Amino acid sequence: MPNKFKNLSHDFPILKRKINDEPLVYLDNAATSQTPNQVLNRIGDFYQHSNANVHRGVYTLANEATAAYEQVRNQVAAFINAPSAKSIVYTRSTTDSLNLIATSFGNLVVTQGDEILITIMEHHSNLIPWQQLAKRKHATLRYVELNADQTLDMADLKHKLTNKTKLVAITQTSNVLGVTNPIKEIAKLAHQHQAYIVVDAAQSVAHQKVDVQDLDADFLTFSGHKMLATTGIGVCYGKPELLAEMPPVQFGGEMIESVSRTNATWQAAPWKFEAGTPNIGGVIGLGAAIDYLSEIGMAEINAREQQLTAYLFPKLTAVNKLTIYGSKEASQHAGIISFNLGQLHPHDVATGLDMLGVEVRAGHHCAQPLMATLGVQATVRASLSFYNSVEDLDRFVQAIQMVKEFFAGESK
Amino acid sequence: MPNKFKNLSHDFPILKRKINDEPLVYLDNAATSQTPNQVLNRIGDFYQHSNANVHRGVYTLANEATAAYEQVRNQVAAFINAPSAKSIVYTRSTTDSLNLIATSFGNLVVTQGDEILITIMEHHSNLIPWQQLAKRKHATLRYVELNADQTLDMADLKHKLTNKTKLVAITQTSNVLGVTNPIKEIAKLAHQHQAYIVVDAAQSVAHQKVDVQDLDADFLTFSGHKMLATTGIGVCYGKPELLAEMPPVQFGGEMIESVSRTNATWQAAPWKFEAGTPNIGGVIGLGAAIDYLSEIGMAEINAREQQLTAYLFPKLTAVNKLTIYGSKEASQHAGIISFNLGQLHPHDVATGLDMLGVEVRAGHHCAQPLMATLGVQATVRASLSFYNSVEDLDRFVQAIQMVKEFFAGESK
Amino acid sequence: MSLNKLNQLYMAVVMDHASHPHHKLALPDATTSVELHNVSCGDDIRAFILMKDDKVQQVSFTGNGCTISQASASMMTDALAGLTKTEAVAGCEAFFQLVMGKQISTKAKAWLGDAEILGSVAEFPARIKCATLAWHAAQEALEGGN
Amino acid sequence: MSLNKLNQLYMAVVMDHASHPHHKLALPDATTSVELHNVSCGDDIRAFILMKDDKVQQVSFTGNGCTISQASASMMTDALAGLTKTEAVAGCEAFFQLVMGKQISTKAKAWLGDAEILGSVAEFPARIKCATLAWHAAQEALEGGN
Ligand SMILES: Cc1ncc(COP(=O)(O)O)c(C=O)c1O
Ligand SMILES: Cc1ncc(COP(=O)(O)O)c(C=O)c1O
Repeated sequence: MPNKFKNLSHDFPILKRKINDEPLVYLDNAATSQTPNQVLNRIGDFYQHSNANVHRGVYTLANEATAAYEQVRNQVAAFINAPSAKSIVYTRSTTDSLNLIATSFGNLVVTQGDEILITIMEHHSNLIPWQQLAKRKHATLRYVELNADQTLDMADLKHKLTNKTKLVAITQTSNVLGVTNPIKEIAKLAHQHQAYIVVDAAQSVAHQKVDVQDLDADFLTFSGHKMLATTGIGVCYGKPELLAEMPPVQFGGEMIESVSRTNATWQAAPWKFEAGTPNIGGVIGLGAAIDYLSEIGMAEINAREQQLTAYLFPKLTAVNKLTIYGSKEASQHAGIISFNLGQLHPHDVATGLDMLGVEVRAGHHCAQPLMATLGVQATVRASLSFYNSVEDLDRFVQAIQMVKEFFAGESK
Repeated sequence: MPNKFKNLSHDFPILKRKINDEPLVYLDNAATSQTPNQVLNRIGDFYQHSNANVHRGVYTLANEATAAYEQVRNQVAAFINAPSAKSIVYTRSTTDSLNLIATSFGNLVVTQGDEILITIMEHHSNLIPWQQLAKRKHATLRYVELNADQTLDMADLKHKLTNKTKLVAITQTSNVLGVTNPIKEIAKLAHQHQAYIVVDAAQSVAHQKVDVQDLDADFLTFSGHKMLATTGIGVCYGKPELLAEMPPVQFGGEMIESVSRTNATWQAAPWKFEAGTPNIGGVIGLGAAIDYLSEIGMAEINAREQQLTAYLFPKLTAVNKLTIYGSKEASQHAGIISFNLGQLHPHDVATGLDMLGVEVRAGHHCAQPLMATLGVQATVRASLSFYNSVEDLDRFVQAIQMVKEFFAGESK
Repeated sequence: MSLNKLNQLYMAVVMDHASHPHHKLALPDATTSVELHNVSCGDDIRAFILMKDDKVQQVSFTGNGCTISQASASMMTDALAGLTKTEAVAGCEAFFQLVMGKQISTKAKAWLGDAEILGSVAEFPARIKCATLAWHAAQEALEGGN
Repeated sequence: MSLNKLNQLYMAVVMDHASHPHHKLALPDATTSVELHNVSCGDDIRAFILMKDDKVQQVSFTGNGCTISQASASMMTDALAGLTKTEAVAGCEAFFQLVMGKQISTKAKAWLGDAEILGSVAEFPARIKCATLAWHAAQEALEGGN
């Protein structure tokens, strides 16, 4: 592995932490990524030297803060190859972004009898907003199902994508199955049917190069906290002509053009969607996170994570009674592996692993309809990042064996 | 002045900064407060040692993060004397909080023909959401006007508050006039008419002790970034029985109880309002900010700011052609003084002051209807915090004189 | 690397209750029943309470979950049966105290029976929700659930 | 403490234009006019353009604002009158470049006239919006505003 990935615990001090007297093996990167010092320092610097509210003052500090805030918009646009910084709306999170789209754009374009097409592998954040929209508008929510190998059934998608479909909302990478869906192809199909496509890139944007123009996504959403930035900052990319049509959903300072007692008019996008004081520090951190990722390079990060997955996958499949969900191919897992261990409940497994310093998630991963389809209540999920090491993975596999043995002993 | 207020630039390093080669005199505290190292360090520690997503994992790190996140809810409740931590909803900002109330609660209780009563001194964030609600519901938005001395006209309020009034939304302290309104009395009047009261405490909560039970506020909102915490975190307090009735406005992870293909049920308040990954770092910082404020004590902070205001006020009134908006009494200004200098445009004044290191705001302060009532397009506004010094105020007054002379010379 | 500490949590009696839970069935003639979800894993427990006069005559549960939640539900059905309504509500309260590592009275210990052993959950704070799910459901049912 | 640097911004010619702005009036027979707001201070400027064939025959403005926005609007009305539509649009563009501290061509300088002096705004980045408001309005009007 290239040197770039050595000694990353200098940048990520949490990786040196002990958990229950064992070295931390952090394998819940799909829930949230760790935050490098470079990001924290950039934010700290901002508050210690240039903190002021944005878009408000004509004084030097305010101008510096505003320039920094808007400069990151250019960075984000470049990071996902958006046509213009004006197509980048800052939000709180992927969830906030998806709700913005479902409320503002959804209310605008979806009417009674229309269909909204999502997939059965969606995170609740890319599911309930559409379920609610369908209820509000008396539209129909349809689900694309899985193939036998638990990847997306493209035949089913083609079958369900019709001229009744107003909108397709789909995750680029599943947070449970780890599979990456062929967004570009799906966007093309959607557009052939005059449907719009909303892409949930929460699990992809930190792990592969995402190019909104190449994908031809109408909207694309992600969260800073899953890409090395802090919590509380997210992005909603929208095609400029769509953002232009959309009404704001929150009202207040910053987003207005002019206000009278009886009426108000809005600024242009993206500002009309950013009511009130935004998460300025979060934006500054997002810029630093993009710098960090870009310095390594998204292609190298992707290759590194593929390598780690390829290393781990056969070790897991070799564990007796361990069931992996999703594809049988390591290369289809983008660093995310959900599994169960015999009849053991995922909570019990996760507690055992936690005793050994290994932090994985156990639960429904905010994907209950998918759990029902997989025929389980919950799973254990390990998810990697480029800063994980081979030793992490070895400890993880060893810990699984120990947990298995522990419960085999106990249940005798 | 007590020693507590000496050497605060240790805690607030930005105060040592130079602006245009002059020492920074930061007098835009009403727009955003500066952030002490104690807050930044607490946030940094969190990311360096305990970062994980909340309410998701059963492992040690996740549990630590969740406990820290929920512990701050108790702190916030204690800070405003809320009856229970469950009455504290985390939001992005005051603006986000007010929009939540207007959308969720407003849609629930306001119907055609009802009246919503606000005041002419409201910030756009406590104005446009109600203007929009009134439009949606065919309700009437009414404004309480000002007395001759530009304080709230309580007679007008009593006149306009009738049994038709469903909801009163009012700021505790005006961000332009600096006046603090008699919320407790207004809440009592509102409740006598079976109206609800929403209090915008953005400008009060960092400057005086706020007690939601004593005020008998139905809702009370504020922003972390105006009380030493970072941007991107806000609070919406609501009486538990009201929050219980209110539907969520955003949907996704974390806020659900259970999700099927066709339906979803929600958690109880406050969690049903916190969809998706929240601003965990922001919450941690909010806890540190409350600790910082509490350590000094809200009564002492208030006294200090009153002293500073009392020192500054007569020096400003003594400047020829300087018009102060709002009360003629320093004690009615809570550290906020808006003014104009003869016919000079506020932007020109602010640029002049900025050249001398003095950072004040010039503009409409997100209160255009108030500006219209005051008969101006914009004002200059200086706003203090306890960490400002007497020297800051002296420099400010001297700078005003210099700016005045400069433009007097130029316009000859 | 060792899992010794886990023995505190997964003691024989806990594993026993989990693999052979007591009163795991629906009570069709229950006075009240309440279903609660563990929102992070999707586990659900429904507690059924059959009251006679002021006495808890029968308690049962249905639903799936981890070892801790199943064992705890099983112990709960043993513990609450036979108590008065007031005692049973107080018993639930005592259980919440116990798993948060607080001291509880001798009387409460008597009510809890086997369940006292779950005091060890206090060392595993992330699992408190698993342990208390059934008891919260029971308490709500006692207080007049649907 | 000194305000020397301010002289760069508030030069005599700027103060002159601000206190006696040229063409500050509505053109009732304007081909197009566009109003824009400076959202931070509430200032507004409406630019009126009267085209004849492909020539900008008359330019004017209304609205209130600070010294910089008034002076800049006044200079704008002088600068754009007489240019072709393409030249006028390019003139606005050149002005935006100028106030951001970029070099502009000699031809563009000729178009801008007095307005060239506002290049000094580049030193006061917070005031760029004030300086460009009228020119943005004019550009939108030239491009077919309402
Ligand atoms: C695929 C997917 N979509 C959406 C989300 C929601 O992201 P957030 O919680 O940051 O809003 C997540 C993260 O949990 C996710 O994995
Ligand atoms: C009185 C008042 N209300 C509301 C707000 C809006 O606060 P925020 O921008 O943090 O949402 C402000 C701050 O600008 C304010 O001064």
